[in-house]
Amino acid sequence: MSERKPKVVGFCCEKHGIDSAILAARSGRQYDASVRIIKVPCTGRVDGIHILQALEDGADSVFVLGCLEKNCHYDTGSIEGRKRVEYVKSTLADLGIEKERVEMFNASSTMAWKFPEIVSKMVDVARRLGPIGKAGGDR
Amino acid sequence: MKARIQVLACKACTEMPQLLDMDDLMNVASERELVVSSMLVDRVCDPKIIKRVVAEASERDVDRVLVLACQKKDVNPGLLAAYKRAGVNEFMVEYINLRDEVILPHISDKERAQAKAETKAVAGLERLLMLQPLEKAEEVMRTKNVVILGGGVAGRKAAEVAAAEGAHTIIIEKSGSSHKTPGVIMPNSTLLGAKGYGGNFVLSIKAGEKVEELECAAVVVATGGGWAELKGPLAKAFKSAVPLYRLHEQMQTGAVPKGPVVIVDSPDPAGKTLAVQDFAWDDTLELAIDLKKQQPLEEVYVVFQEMRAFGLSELAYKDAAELGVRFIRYDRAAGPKIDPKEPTKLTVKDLAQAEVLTIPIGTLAFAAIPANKDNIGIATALRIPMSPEGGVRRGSIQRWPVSTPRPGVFVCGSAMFPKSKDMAEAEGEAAGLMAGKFVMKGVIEYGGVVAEVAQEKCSACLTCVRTCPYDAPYIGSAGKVEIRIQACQGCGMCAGICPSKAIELRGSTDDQIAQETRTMLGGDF
Amino acid sequence: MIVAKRKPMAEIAEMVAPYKTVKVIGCRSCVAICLAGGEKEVKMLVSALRLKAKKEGRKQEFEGLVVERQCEKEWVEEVEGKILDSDLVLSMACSLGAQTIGDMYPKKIVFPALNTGIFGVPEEQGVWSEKCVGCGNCIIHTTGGICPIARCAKSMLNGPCGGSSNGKCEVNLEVDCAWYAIHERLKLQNRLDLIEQVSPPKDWSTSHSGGRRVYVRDDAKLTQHQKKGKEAVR
Amino acid sequence: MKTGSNLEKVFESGKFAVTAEIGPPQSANPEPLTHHAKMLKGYADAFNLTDNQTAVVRLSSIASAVIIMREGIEPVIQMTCRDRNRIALQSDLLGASALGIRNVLCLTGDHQIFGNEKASKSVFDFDSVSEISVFDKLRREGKQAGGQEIKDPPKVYLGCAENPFATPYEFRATRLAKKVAAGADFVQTQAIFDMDMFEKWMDEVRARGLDKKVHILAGVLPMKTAGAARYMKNKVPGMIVPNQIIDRMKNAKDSKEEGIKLCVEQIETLKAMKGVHGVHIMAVMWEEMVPRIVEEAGLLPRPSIE
Repeated sequence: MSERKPKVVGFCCEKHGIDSAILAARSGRQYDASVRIIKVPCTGRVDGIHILQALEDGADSVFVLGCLEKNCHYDTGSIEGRKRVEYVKSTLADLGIEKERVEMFNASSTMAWKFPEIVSKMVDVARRLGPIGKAGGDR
Repeated sequence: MKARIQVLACKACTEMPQLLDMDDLMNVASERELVVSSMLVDRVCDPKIIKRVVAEASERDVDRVLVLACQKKDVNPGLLAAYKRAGVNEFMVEYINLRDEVILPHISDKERAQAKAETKAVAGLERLLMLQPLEKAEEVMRTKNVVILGGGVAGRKAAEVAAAEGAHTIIIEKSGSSHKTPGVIMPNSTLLGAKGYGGNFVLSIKAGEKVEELECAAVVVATGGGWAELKGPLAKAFKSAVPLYRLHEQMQTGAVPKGPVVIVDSPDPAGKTLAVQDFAWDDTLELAIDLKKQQPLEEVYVVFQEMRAFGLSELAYKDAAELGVRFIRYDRAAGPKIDPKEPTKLTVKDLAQAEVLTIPIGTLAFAAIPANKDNIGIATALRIPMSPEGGVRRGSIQRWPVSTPRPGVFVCGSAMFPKSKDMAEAEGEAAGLMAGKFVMKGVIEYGGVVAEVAQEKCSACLTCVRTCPYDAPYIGSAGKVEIRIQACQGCGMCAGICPSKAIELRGSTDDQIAQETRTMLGGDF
Repeated sequence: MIVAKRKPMAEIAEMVAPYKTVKVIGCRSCVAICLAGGEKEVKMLVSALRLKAKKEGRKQEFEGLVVERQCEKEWVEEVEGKILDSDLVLSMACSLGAQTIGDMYPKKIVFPALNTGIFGVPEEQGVWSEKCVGCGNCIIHTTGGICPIARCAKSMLNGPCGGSSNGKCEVNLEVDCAWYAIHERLKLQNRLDLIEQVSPPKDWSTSHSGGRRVYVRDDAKLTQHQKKGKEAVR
Repeated sequence: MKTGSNLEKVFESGKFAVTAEIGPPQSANPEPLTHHAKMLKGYADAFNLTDNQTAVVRLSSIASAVIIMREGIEPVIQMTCRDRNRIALQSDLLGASALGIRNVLCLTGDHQIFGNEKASKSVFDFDSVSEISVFDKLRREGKQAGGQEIKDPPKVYLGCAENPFATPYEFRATRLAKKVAAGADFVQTQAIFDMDMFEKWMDEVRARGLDKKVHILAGVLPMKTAGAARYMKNKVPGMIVPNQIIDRMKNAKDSKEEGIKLCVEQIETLKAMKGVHGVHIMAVMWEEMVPRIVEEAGLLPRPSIE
């Protein structure tokens, strides 16, 4: 299993979320290629369905990245986003699926360090837990 | 008609051809069905190249385009404009940011980067096939009126600047007094309510005994504020504590503060007796820098739960830190304390070091700004959100600090207090300028990426109406939700929350998101 | 409206585990509005159950459907083919919807995915409170518009019990004492005389205590003649 | 021996048991109870005191039991779930046991719509099956429904009722099995008129081995008139009265005599039926006929077991 590449999906808002990723890249920070950025206008657009379907389609972990809650481009979008994530987490926990596979993060466009940190955390989770439905990660 | 796609890749940035096998990438893309043109160009921003690619697009009757380059806002807008002229809908041009999302972050991982880039291109092509051409529309603003609530320093400045932009300004002033400013001043008047949206508001205003309707295109909230009485335990223990602005004033007159200066965010860290609207972030930094410059050997402590220094303020923060201003972050649960028996020392648990610090106090100032009681009425009338602390909530930094989350409504003054006159004027100027520019556009541009309701699915549950920060959804005459597209900002919160899945956000539908996710997950990298 | 709540996911997952072809059917009526069983929840549940099946290596097929009002035959008939093609129907409507499907297709197994709870009022987004228990004989014109049957834990008829403290109910200090509220409301309306008399025991025969209830509106019912005509058309 | 009640002893001895019913009065006067107790003493092994039968308010079953116990006869109290929630049911069971009552018949109860307090709110916190299981756990483990443990649990012999003539017929033996599984020691059946059908039910009961696990008292009901027979056939849900019985009553010269005769014949049949351990005589408003029926059915003297 050590050959297996983890699969991480990151729903990033087109405002601060994606900007923080771009700033990270432009400041020369590297992160694991496993992450699949899916741009959404705002994390308030994210529906629990998107997260669950991503897991269904083979994601080992999924994160949602939005603006800082007090400085959201769409005022309350990242607060909404967090609520959706929390609902999915509780649903997963209830099903006996590790809820740490799904996380919400917030960043501002100036936080270059944050995106690689998030990716590394979620890649870690993906490696540790492996795919849903097959035993073991790549330990 | 079947889709006809042009794939356009740019190799301008040096890393791209170094890391990626561009020919392979182009092959992957051009082999896809419906791709009728694929071009790998040296620099997609070059006007000559733009001319060439768009000419080819025209010739091949292309109706949608995949641009493999960097982010849309970095690409020469001339490209999109040229496509538009060539009859390609602007929402049918999809930009894939290979540079920032694949190349730069994966420089050392050539193989995976290639696979990722290819998958992204495929996902982009699939997405293109799911896109619908969208149109933007314009609504003419009925007036050039900018209504300014409050005729204080900030409000007057806003009026002056907005007028200079060409707007008609009307100051609504609750007191009877009036100052000399351009435009109209309505004394003894207050705002009761507002209908419409940014560009075409109809305000209801109580002027004296009469209630009048007033059309306007933009509103500037410039109500005043004031310092709260200092009554928290810290202020009680340290009798000569002052609000920050007082310290500021003292320094303007050349006074030198006594001993080490401690600036605390709130006079009552427990937050029980005072509704705090905001903190004087920038002034604290400014003042701390001044103090340090004046007396480099005297300590200056900034004891805040958090220090917000956005944008250029970050430089001020850096300057302050370099000058030796000590920033101490604390947790609300373990706020600073002063023992009344020994009121020359402040103890606080530093959140970063987790140790309790004892700080000698010479001068104590508080940087909290209490909530203005007028805010509630104004926020309710304009349907703009408030902060939990009772302030008028500002738009995000990206949306500019003098904006509110509601387009066409700007803010200075109230939330600006206790800035110095200069700062109040500066904010008034900014708000006035933004309002003036907004009004002088003369039209409200709307449409494009907005929410769309499938009414047959709508349960009229009001969830979107309650959730939307822009008041865009409303229950229409059919008893189902409709979207005021002039107000819609395209965030998609309604689409994300609708329990009946009756709302979709154009360009970001569930199907599009799901398909893109699936394709990206299908890639082997 | 009828307010329901999704059953715990673990319970649902256990219920559906033995079935191969599962149709999850939601409703666009009350349960959509109370965020329990509309299209969004149906899709979430389908996706979650697929994940669970995947995790446990079970081959199961889930499909989500939504009907306008699951308690009405005509709407349910729109998905008849899907129902007949299932091993299990997992209803995401209130129990009325689940029972309608069950009554229409008695051979089909229909399980509830929701717990149907209350006749509730949305107090704010995400909060519903019970204000009626459907006793079949409304008396709120005598109690200031507040129903003591539903809103008092003891369904009292003669004022608050001794457990009312600071206007809250002894059963749950978060909940307002209905009779305190009634008293305040009637005082405001200058109608306190309404609750001065001893109120006689309530006739519960109009409630579920009188047995299962069927409400009939005679002038709305189709006659045999009309029904025959309709059948012929279908 | 669970309680050492007379009824239990008779069953355990393998003798054919006899129980009869005494309806408590619709008043606070104990006299009718003592009157019936004196009259019926020695003619049955235990006497059922109904619990507000058909939801008509009557002197309470437990109080009635105590009154007849003073006359030296053994009661079977009835406890329906209609009027008491689990708090009251468990409390009354403790009380009954403390008063020396040993036989308890667990019933869901007739709906109040049939009685003289139609406006009342129904309780039905339990049904009879849950009632039996809770009572059984309480007596065996000293554990309440809610889990609370109690000292000195009640000593009771638990009975239940079953109607072989209600739909769905094929479920009726299953239902008895459930009650047995819940902890019932004895069962009394609904009044039997259709002997063939009862026999069919008994076949199933025997096939499941239930007759070995629970003592079955077959219910009999002496009728006074053909009208009563017709009424029971048409108006009482879950009663099956074959037409030939109605005809026999109708054609009889003296319908009361015919009713007694019929009842005695039925008892004779039941005595011979495998798995039937006794009869329960429901002489509603006709208690004075019980001694005669018991005697003519050859069930005297009643055994006295130490």
